[in-house]
Amino acid sequence: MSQDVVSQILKDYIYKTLTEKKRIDGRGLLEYRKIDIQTGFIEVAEGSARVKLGNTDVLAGVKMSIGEPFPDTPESGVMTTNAELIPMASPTFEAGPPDENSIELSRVVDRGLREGQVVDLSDLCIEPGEKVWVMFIDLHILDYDGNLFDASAMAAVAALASTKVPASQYELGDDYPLPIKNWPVMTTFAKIKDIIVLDPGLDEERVADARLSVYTDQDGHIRAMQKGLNGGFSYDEVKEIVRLSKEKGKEVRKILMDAVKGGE
Amino acid sequence: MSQDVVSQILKDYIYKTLTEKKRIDGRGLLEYRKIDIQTGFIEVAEGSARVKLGNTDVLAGVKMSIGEPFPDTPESGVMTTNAELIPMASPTFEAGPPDENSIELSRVVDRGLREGQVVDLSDLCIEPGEKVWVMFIDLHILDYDGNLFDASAMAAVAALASTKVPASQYELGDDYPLPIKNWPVMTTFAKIKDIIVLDPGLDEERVADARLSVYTDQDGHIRAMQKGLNGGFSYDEVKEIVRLSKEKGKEVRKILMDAVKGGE
Amino acid sequence: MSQDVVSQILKDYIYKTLTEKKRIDGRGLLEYRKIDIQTGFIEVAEGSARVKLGNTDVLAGVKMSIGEPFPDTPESGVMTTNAELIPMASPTFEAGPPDENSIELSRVVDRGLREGQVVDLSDLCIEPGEKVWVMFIDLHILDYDGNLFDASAMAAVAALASTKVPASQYELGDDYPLPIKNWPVMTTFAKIKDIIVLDPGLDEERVADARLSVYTDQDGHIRAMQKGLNGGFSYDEVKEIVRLSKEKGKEVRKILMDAVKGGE
Amino acid sequence: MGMKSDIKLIDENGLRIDGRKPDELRPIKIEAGVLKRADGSAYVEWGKNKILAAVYGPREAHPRHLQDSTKAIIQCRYNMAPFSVSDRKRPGPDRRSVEISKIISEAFESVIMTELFPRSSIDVFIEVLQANAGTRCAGITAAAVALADAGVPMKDLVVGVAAGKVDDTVVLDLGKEEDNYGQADVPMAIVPRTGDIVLLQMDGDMTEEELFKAMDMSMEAAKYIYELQKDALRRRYAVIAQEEKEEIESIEEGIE
Amino acid sequence: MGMKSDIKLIDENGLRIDGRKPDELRPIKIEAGVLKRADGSAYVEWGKNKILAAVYGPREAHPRHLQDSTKAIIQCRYNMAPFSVSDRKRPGPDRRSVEISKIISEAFESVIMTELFPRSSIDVFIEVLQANAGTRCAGITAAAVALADAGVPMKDLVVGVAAGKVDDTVVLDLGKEEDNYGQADVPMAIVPRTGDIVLLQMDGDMTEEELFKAMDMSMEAAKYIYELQKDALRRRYAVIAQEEKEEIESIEEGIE
Amino acid sequence: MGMKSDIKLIDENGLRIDGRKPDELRPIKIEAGVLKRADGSAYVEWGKNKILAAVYGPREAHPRHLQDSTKAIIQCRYNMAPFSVSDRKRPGPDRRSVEISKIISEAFESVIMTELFPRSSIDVFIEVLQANAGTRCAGITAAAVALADAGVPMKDLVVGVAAGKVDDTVVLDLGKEEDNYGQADVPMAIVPRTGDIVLLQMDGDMTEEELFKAMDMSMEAAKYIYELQKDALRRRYAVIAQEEKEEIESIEEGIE
Repeated sequence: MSQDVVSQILKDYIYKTLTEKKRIDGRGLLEYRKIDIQTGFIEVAEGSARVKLGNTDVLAGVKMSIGEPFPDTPESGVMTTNAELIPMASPTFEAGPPDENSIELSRVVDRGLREGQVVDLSDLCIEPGEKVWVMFIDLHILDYDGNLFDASAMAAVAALASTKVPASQYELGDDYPLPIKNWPVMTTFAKIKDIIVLDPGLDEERVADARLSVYTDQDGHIRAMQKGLNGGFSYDEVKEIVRLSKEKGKEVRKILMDAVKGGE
Repeated sequence: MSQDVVSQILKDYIYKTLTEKKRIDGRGLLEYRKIDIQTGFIEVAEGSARVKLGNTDVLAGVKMSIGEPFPDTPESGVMTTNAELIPMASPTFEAGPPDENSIELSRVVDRGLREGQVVDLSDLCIEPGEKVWVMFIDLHILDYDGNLFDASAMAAVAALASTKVPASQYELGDDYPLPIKNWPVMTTFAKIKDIIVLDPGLDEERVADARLSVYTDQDGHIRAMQKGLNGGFSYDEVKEIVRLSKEKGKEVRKILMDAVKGGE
Repeated sequence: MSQDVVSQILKDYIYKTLTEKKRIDGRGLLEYRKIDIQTGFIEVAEGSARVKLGNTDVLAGVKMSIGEPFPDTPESGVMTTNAELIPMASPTFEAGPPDENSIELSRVVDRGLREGQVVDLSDLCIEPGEKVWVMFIDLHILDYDGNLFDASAMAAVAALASTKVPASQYELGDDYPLPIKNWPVMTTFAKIKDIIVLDPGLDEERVADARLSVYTDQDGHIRAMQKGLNGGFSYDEVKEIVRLSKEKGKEVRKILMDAVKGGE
Repeated sequence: MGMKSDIKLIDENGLRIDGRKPDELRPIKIEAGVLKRADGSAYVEWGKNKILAAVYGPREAHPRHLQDSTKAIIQCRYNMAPFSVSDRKRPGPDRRSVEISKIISEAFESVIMTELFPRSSIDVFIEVLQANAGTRCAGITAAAVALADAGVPMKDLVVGVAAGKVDDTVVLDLGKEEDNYGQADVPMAIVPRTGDIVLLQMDGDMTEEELFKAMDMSMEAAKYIYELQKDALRRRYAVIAQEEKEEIESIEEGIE
Repeated sequence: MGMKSDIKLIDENGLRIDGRKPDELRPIKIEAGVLKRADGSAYVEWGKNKILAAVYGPREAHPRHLQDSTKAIIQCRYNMAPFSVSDRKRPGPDRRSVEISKIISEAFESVIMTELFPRSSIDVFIEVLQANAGTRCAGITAAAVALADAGVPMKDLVVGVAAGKVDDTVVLDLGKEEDNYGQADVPMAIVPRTGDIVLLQMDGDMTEEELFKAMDMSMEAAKYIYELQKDALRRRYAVIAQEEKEEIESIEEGIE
Repeated sequence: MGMKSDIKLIDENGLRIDGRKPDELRPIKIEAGVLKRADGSAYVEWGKNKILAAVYGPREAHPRHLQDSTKAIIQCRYNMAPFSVSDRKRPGPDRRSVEISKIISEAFESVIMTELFPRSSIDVFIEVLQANAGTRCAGITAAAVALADAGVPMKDLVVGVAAGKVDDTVVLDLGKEEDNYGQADVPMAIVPRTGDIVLLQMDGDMTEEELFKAMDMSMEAAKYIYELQKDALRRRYAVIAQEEKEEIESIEEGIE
């Protein structure tokens, strides 16, 4: 049987289950899988967090060093987000330079962190125009079982929220916790035929027509969005997802904040 | 029918027409296609020109900024020529780093600009050994219908001749036109069996045995040459082409100069 | 006949010969091929040596210039070893960036030079933290007939031992010979079934089960080792090879030192 | 979004820095069939943006492992010319271009009848010759016309358009200063007949109400841009028809 | 080896900087079956090293020109996460990783029954999440368990372990300071049942006697690590058996 | 061409900086059959230039999409060793090498009987071990001998040689200072029997008369270089014949 036929059968099966308001792993349509967040996993990094979203497993590490600011933002630190879809995580990931999927993932997560103002980059300025903190957020995808976007976004924020600025290493006083200004959360929805589900698992992602990720902040504002996959949404569907993202974002934000506090 | 047979039939057809002193598009053997030169097409560039040679379409842009000179030429500005054979222009062009064809094109055009001394690079020096103008000439090939060499050379010179040095942006006084010292022109001839034609079109280029490009300056001196394709020329053919290149170069130079003045 | 069958027949033939204490090219089991060392082949380099080990042909060149030290070793010069398996040398070598074979070769040779302390890198310091000699050792493999490791190691040491530090070019006094502190030698053994041979030729390398290279210094100390190929050694085999490497290293060292003196 | 600045982006009359009203587009010109070699092409001027789009295919997808035995694949390449922006851009794809190429490819998937061309590739090239905010939307708009010009079977055209927020005001089609110093941007790609949204991104800071207002503006503007697209194609078909007519006449003359 | 330093690596009692005796390993924890997607996996903590290994295959080798018609090829990729070391490491393979990947691939060749799987590839991924000296040996140890967890037929496991020389003393399993300021390091991979040495490297300065003493220590330590590997696999099989039992029971319940 | 300088390149006697007359070549030595592994090879010393050329093939062209079903393709790779020039050159092809490789490949196309070997590749490797002006011409000259040594069927050899202009004088075979401070350089590749010009480049500033005078000089010099090439091949065949004779004798001895 061709791959294509298999995928059509899988889609029919998943959809049929959804029409009964259930999902193939037993969840409700708008229910997240189990979220497990562990901070401080990598002692040699300034901050780190490992997030398991069901079996999806993402490790985020934050490294800080001192460098020069960009000429056009002399009073801002430098923050870079990078994601590696290492071949360990899935038979479909290949070694090599970042492909379009890992570039999209890192750019969307980065956009949420930046627009959602987790960190005020001016807090990372040491001497305007001369010396600033340069911060790398590296997302290492260990196991891919669907919805890398939300797991990665959680891991990035949790890693940042557990970061200690290594001031003493550069004789700039004692180390101190990186100031966190906001807790943006990404929530991702998939559309399978005419049904919308939250936090798609791997098989759901495979058969989904379209995907929409929405980053909301702690004030319920929208900070970033990204549509994915080959299909479209109606305007009403977009509206519904935006509304749900605020509510679901609140749930995740609580889990995130508790995990970071628990990790301290 | 194999590609090869088609190409042999095409060659026979083109050659037969040539023996009647005509070309498949109706031109004379030593006649250029219609030359259309438009300067200033890209307002955000310091200089630009779009050249259509028949349906061959090349856009040249000049960007200037300030940088350091090379250590061994402390009193010279830096000029770099780059050509991109973007896949938009032909089904045979592929995305990716420059291949041997685009490298040859940019190097031959560059050689003509440099040896033909369009610009005196010492005019681009601001502070010897410290600060000079760094100039990029980018050739963007939009539509490929044969003879990229001549079209690109024209576009490069026209773009340079329409360039305003952005002095005010660096607080170095008012912007001023880039001083042009010479107007070198490249003329390209193809040999199909024993017949020499000027400005080969795409089909002619495909079946040609050899190609010779000659850069002449306004004094009729030879400044650069490049033989291409898999065949050879007799010494007498080379001599004939060199003589023709001076005459044909003069015609093109006039069109170029008129176009640049018209664009002012 | 498949490549595999051919290779099995070759292996059987080579092994049968070995059981008679002979090799297919007539050598004894622990005998090197003819070693020919010519220094000073490349006048434009600061040092150079061409080594022929039978038909294996390696050209090493040393280039020196002035640069900055690494921040963590401010009083040490910088030494880099690079090997190019150019496609000229073998039908199995391909053009392109260094593959795992050339990377392994250059790293193993480098390890021997570094750990074997041919050069005391602090001798290459000009001004601590500011200016040091930066030295490139480039190994250009011209003809591959087996045992690149030993040929390359010899070529690197001979090239260094014939190097003149180009002090005058930087107005740092007269040129002077690079001080050589030690003469480490790599000896490589291959295991074919249960028989160990020294200096494997190309066909022996092709059928060998395992390979062990040992770098010894002039005091008979072990300075670097590298096991290669898909099989293993017993502990006793390793011990035997280590013992032999000291004895054989002494022989090669004498040839090396004589060649360098002869080249002066 | 959002370098901070003292620039006032909305004046006392509610007009924008280039004089536009909040729901006003920049001037848009569309021309179809502008290149010889490509199977289809279009040129779009949108404010100071200058964009060329070209289409090749359906043609055999290569390398072969990319082929899909059930449908054509769509490969879009969004590229900026080195001279298209203030500081020269190094040639070749950067991370931004890779992301934009991916989402534009996805935007066209549900519109093109890919199932008609198994094992094929439909290649869409978008070249930004001059960039001035909104290039991805202008590029989509151009690419849709180029696809139609190439005769690629589609359920409908696709329109790209953005809205956003500057000085706490929701506005349509951000210009360069608005993009640099504004508060939010929401690029969309819309299938006009069905209203389906096939590309949607957003960055900045918006309430739900602001977001929906911005999307409303874009949905409305899409109708107008759709007409411009169709008009360009109509002019193109007229030219082709005229050329064919002349060709037939010249053949007939030859016969007589 | 061997930045010079005044750090004393062996104290007056013959103990090492972290309190270990010369022939003492750092604490080692091994867990099998830790990832969902991979065919087999293992996690090793070895001192402060944190290493994941995953195995895919045997699966069709691609690109096809890599296929061997007589046996499976083994492709190992040793990789360090960017945050695994003090100064962030740029993603992607550096020359060190390429060499380590090559020799680890070779180390497993003679143990895996590759002849059973012509045209296949067995892919071994070793990810160093946190590095603290000895990552290649910890990686080999983890990879062997992951291969067994994947059900890849092997003649035996493989154990990675190193010994070396610090302050003129031969010691087992160098820690980070010992690695930085020591005199020699000898990483090995050992097939426990036969005692075969399938990976062997050395750098530094050792006499023959010191080298053999170091190798003796590693051969001895390999026996202990081998037990840890087997223990991890036993625990893993117990979990699988339990899961299967529960699954059968739930099916039986369904039938009743 | 042409850094400015006060160096006088032609003295009062009309002699050049290295004592040569205007139409005098640097000393040239050619040796055929210098490498074991390659199918054919040659070594050329030309002044201080030291060049190796090797040929592999005709062999199956790969990757396969490069194959031409009607003839062999010729792939030339001109490469400079890192230590071949004053400042170390980074390994790998730069833009100059790519261009030279292309035009040398084209130069050999019309001479090699490619139609005899469909789907094949004839690979020509030119390694510049030491560079001192004129490497592409010396490389072509070496490559032609290597092709003949490999037994590749050719209509004729090809000779590379350059002429140019220094201190307003037309001279043959520019040396390093002449190349750096001269006014023009005209490298050519000539098929001696027919006089066909299969490679021709020029840069600098020359009148038509000067250019033709330079070309005359090169055409003349090519005849001499052609003899050196043939002589090298003659010596090579003598060696091979001797080796074969000895081999036959040793076999005959074995029979007796």
